[in-house]
Amino acid sequence: MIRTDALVLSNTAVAGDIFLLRLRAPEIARDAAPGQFVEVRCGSTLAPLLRRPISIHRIGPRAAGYAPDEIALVIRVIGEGSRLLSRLREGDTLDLLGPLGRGFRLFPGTRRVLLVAGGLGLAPLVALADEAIAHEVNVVLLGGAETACRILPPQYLPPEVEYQVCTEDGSLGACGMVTNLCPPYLEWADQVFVCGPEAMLPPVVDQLRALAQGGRRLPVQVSLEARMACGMGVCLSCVVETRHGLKRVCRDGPVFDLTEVRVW
Amino acid sequence: MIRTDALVLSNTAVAGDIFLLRLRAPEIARDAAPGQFVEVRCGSTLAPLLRRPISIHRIGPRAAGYAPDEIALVIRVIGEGSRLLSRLREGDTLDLLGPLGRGFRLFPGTRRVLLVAGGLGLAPLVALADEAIAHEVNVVLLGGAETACRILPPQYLPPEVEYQVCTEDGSLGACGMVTNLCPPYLEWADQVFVCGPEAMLPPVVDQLRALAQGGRRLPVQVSLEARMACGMGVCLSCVVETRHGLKRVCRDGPVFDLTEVRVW
Amino acid sequence: MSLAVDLAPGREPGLRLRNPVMVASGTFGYGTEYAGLVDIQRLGAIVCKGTTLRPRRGNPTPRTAETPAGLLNSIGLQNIGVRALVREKAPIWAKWSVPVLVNIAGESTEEYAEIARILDEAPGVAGIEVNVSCPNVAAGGMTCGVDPVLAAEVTAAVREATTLPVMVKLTPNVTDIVSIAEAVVGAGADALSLVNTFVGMIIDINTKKPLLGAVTGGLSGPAIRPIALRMVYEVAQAVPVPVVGVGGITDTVSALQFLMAGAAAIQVGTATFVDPNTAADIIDGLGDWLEREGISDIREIVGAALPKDA
Amino acid sequence: MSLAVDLAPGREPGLRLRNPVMVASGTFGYGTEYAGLVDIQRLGAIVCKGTTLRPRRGNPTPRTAETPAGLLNSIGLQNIGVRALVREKAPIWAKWSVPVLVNIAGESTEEYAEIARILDEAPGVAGIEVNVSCPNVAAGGMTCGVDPVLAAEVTAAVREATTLPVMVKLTPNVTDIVSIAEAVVGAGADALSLVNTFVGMIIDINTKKPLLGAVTGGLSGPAIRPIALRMVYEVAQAVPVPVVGVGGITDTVSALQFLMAGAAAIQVGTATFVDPNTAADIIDGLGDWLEREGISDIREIVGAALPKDA
Ligand SMILES: Cc1cc2nc3c(=O)[nH]c(=O)nc-3n(C[C@H](O)[C@H](O)[C@H](O)COP(=O)(O)OP(=O)(O)OC[C@H]3O[C@@H](n4cnc5c(N)ncnc54)[C@H](O)[C@@H]3O)c2cc1C
Ligand SMILES: Cc1cc2nc3c(=O)[nH]c(=O)nc-3n(C[C@H](O)[C@H](O)[C@H](O)COP(=O)(O)OP(=O)(O)OC[C@H]3O[C@@H](n4cnc5c(N)ncnc54)[C@H](O)[C@@H]3O)c2cc1C
Ligand SMILES: Cc1cc2nc3c(=O)[nH]c(=O)nc-3n(C[C@H](O)[C@H](O)[C@H](O)COP(=O)(O)O)c2cc1C
Ligand SMILES: Cc1cc2nc3c(=O)[nH]c(=O)nc-3n(C[C@H](O)[C@H](O)[C@H](O)COP(=O)(O)O)c2cc1C
Ligand code: FES
Ligand code: FES
Repeated sequence: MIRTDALVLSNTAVAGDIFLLRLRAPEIARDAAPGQFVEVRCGSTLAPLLRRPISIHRIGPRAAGYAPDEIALVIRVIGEGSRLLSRLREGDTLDLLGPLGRGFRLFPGTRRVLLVAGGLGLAPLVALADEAIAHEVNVVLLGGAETACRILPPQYLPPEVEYQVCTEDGSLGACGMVTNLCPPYLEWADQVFVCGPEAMLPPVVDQLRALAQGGRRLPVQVSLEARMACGMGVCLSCVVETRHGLKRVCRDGPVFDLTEVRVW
Repeated sequence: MIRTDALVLSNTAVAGDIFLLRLRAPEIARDAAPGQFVEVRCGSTLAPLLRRPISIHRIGPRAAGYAPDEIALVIRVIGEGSRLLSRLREGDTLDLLGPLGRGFRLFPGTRRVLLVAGGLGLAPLVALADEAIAHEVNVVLLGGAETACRILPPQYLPPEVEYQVCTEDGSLGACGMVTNLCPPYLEWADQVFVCGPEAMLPPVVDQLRALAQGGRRLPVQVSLEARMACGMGVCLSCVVETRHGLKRVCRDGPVFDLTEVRVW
Repeated sequence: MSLAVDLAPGREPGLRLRNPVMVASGTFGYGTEYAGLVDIQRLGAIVCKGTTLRPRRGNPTPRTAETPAGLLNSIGLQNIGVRALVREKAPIWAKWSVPVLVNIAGESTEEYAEIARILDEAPGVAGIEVNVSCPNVAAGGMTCGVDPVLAAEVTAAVREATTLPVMVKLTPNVTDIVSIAEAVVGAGADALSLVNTFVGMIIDINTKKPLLGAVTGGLSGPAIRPIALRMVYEVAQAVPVPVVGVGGITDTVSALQFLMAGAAAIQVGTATFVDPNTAADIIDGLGDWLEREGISDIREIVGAALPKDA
Repeated sequence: MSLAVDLAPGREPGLRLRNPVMVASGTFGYGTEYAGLVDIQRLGAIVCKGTTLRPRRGNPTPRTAETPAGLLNSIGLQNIGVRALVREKAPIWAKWSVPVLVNIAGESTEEYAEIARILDEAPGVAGIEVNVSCPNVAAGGMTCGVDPVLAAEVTAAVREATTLPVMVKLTPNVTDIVSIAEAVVGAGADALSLVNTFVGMIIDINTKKPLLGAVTGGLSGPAIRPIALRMVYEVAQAVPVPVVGVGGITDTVSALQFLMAGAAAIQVGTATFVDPNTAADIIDGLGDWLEREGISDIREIVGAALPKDA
């Protein structure tokens, strides 16, 4: 893990208020694993003060035309920090700290993965899809958001991914929560990865409980969000209750086995 | 006086850490007079917080290839605010409040003006030179700075101006303080305008005193600097002692008759 | 939809504002300076510059310095004195529809009372804001705002000297702002405003000296917002009179935070220097927000974030 | 050129730092977390996380929120307890060349003394920083740091219980920090550090509730710098022991301001989160600055901005 000034290679508005940043960051590209994140300095001044945690979205996937020293981030404009990031231009530099945290663990025997994304939870799952595809694992990615302009268009995903989308307002794909799309794929998958708002977990847990009653216990990993200050495991801002006591999302996570953080 | 979002037309590094910003700001170009300033918002975040007072350097001088709705500013990088301004790019907008303050008063009968600039005190004097030239007044501009890279190159001045420079380290022009260059021109000029650090005033006052003993009382106007918060005459941050009590540099100035602020 | 509030409901005829957005003392002059740029008649109220019995020259320069997201000032109450104010400024205000409060500072309890008496007869003055908290004046100012007994004494004397609505402005430079608030309300304040500035300083490392001519100054601006908000939250739970929130308010979101913390109204100070239209923008923003939320009266959200049992 | 300072000159063997740049409690964990990123052995000293007698779970989440140029935290002293610290952390520190101070917080005077006694026997502990000022713990914490008598009592008890250098960390949430400082020094503190965080809050206007799980939190970061600097300036003039300046230090310029205000050393807190190398950069920056100024010993500039007659 290092601090580095990454070079902005491009910044593309990909949908509504969502931006795709391609960066040259050789050390981070070399060391990063899907599910890890970087802490990004959003400007050079003292406000906004703190770095923002941002998931690593792509780790130099050759198939998508990336160089091996590149990474990508996707940013949704929420407040001041993300607004500044959305205005970066080619040739700017971006102060990164990373890669941070523990990423997703794709098991050696896995052949079929289900990725379930709520909103920008999609960001780190695409890096995982890249890795899965490189290992010839089949990938289904379910993506949900409030409305169409918050959905990442399919051309930004590896073509091998089966991409199903839904929106809460029905403006794109099925109407409703992304977790509604899960049931058939839960039967199919060897491993499940979930990333998105907390509210996604209860329905997923319910579905898994039903499956478990049928004797099927699927390994599910979930990436959590939390308010962070240091991102380094120091400040104890980002703790979450787990089966083994309080854990730090930034260092012990953000990816946890679902069994660690929820019971069913 | 208005608040407006000016369009950055160009930003040129003209010397060392000095930048020339050309802006489209129609209302300000229409209303401004030489010696007035604008209050500039240096970024969109809460740090740096306050606007920075910046002199209006050019007011759409046609002869210099400006459109009538353009103004120019020159910025020297000192701290955070000026650093942000120096990074503006074509197409950016800049939040301005102005024109503010009372500018230079060129008397109708004046035929020969002497402009004495210390450092970036040169900025507003060039707007005055433009006006003087438009009125067929002869202009001598004496410019001094610590060192060569802080001197505005002559191509950024109207060609009609007789431009003499000096540096404290002798790296360009004569070696020494700009006020050393004054004496011959004090004999020649009808009106004198001074802008620069406080330290310039005592030698100027001494020279004027000598002249006055010879019976010659030259009208001298001086533009003062002061720490400002509001720039609008409200906060009473920028007061200066004058013959008529405390005056606000931002509203009652920045240009004062030298007799108002100094005795000789 | 109603944005109106009354800051002196216990006193006839009250201190009715058409909206809860005021501009803070020392940051809006006498109201006339910004008139060309801002539609001042739209404001909830204007609080004029701190005013003393006799004219004051104020402190040596430099008087201001910027800090991270903050402003230090040590103006030191330069002002024309209350008699010139009554003569030259109040007649202008008398023609305005926006209420103007006069912020007053004395060097003794008697001085506070005398200023209040002089203002009592002035048309154009809608109320008095008693600055018991100015950190810049050695005599009076600081000492009285940090002591519940002295603060109450000054409040009682002003209360006695005038029939105008009396709002007392508290200093945040204290261990327990609630005890001061309670004392001042006990002594007859119709409303409280808080906070004034925090005593701070900055050193110029080149000269190796304090940068401000007066050594220390008062810190204002967004930097102090979280502390000011906490104090409003505490005081609003403790006193039965309207509380006016001041400190680092820059936009509708921060204004709403103070209202939800229990402020009946807010004041915009330093932010006006950054954008003269801040107060007007907040008035618009509050209206829009109420509409989006389907709330018909701004008073419904005052104190919304306070503990429910309070 | 010498950057060395001694924070306990009155006590053998002192508390010698090779440079005056420390990292603040709660912002550098147990020193091990940043080891991969920062050359921690270069630091003047490390102050570890606030430590209590028994392990603590801390406060509910959310525990932090950003404010303009500031950070609110309400971690609530989550920590492993002093016994685990002595068992698991101190042995690591014993191998380090950088001194480590343990920041302690008790719920009663006896608890403070007991923690100090336990630390007294631990190799690897260079000194104790007594947190009489944590605003997050209802019992102990706040109440004792704002009262000179209680603060002195705690100091005396800790002083009694250990032979280690004792530094007392003051809260800024008081009317008169000098009186607390004097009381604590009178009770035997070898040094003072100031300031801890300012009590503040933030309200989430969407939920209409305080954003932090604990309602209020402590404000740190550049926002508080001018207030912290003023307090250091006041205290350094009043007490004969070394003062350590803390609060919003982000770079060499701000570090120099605290040294010139009379701080013998400084601590970097929140800025480490923004740039983990801040403290190391300041060490380099101070060296460069001394060289440029032709000053051979950092102690020459300590207090340079204080009034000359003080
Ligand atoms: C592990 C992790 C990965 C993330 N990955 C991405 C990503 O790939 N793309 C992306 O756009 N965003 C991502 N986020 C969220 C991102 O950090 C915040 O949305 C972003 O910081 C918003 O900041 P802002 O300054 O625009 O908003 P503001 O509301 O101004 O932020 C104010 C403060 O709140 C914090 N904050 C705001 N929203 C969140 C949130 N949802 N979770 C945690 N803290 C928050 C900010 O970090 C900041 O400290 C991630 C968050 C975490 C914890
Ligand atoms: C009437 C007037 C006209 C000016 N014209 C120009 C100009 O044309 N070009 C230009 O580059 N600069 C000009 N300045 C100075 C300019 O405002 C400051 O140099 C600039 O604000 C430095 O800001 P900073 O953020 O880079 O530095 P910082 O040191 O970070 O500034 C911190 C604070 O100090 C104030 N400050 C710093 N230096 C000065 C100064 N010399 N005078 C007053 N306040 C200061 C800033 O305004 C700010 O509030 C002018 C100043 C005044 C008063
Ligand atoms: C330049 C300046 C002058 C001030 N003068 C006064 C004053 O005369 N009387 C007073 O009570 N408060 C005065 N204040 C304090 C403000 O009214 C307000 O309480 C404080 O600035 C906090 O609000 P803010 O953060 O919105 O600026 C002054 C503040 C500034 C910045
Ligand atoms: C996340 C966090 C945790 C802290 N924990 C402690 C603590 O346990 N004990 C303590 O005395 N101070 C604690 N502090 C206060 C800091 O040590 C320091 O006094 C304060 O943050 C001001 O310095 P800064 O502005 O450089 O951060 C903590 C600060 C932060 C931001
Ligand atoms: S963000 Fe600091 S410990 Fe996780
Ligand atoms: S800067 Fe406010 S009165 Fe001049």
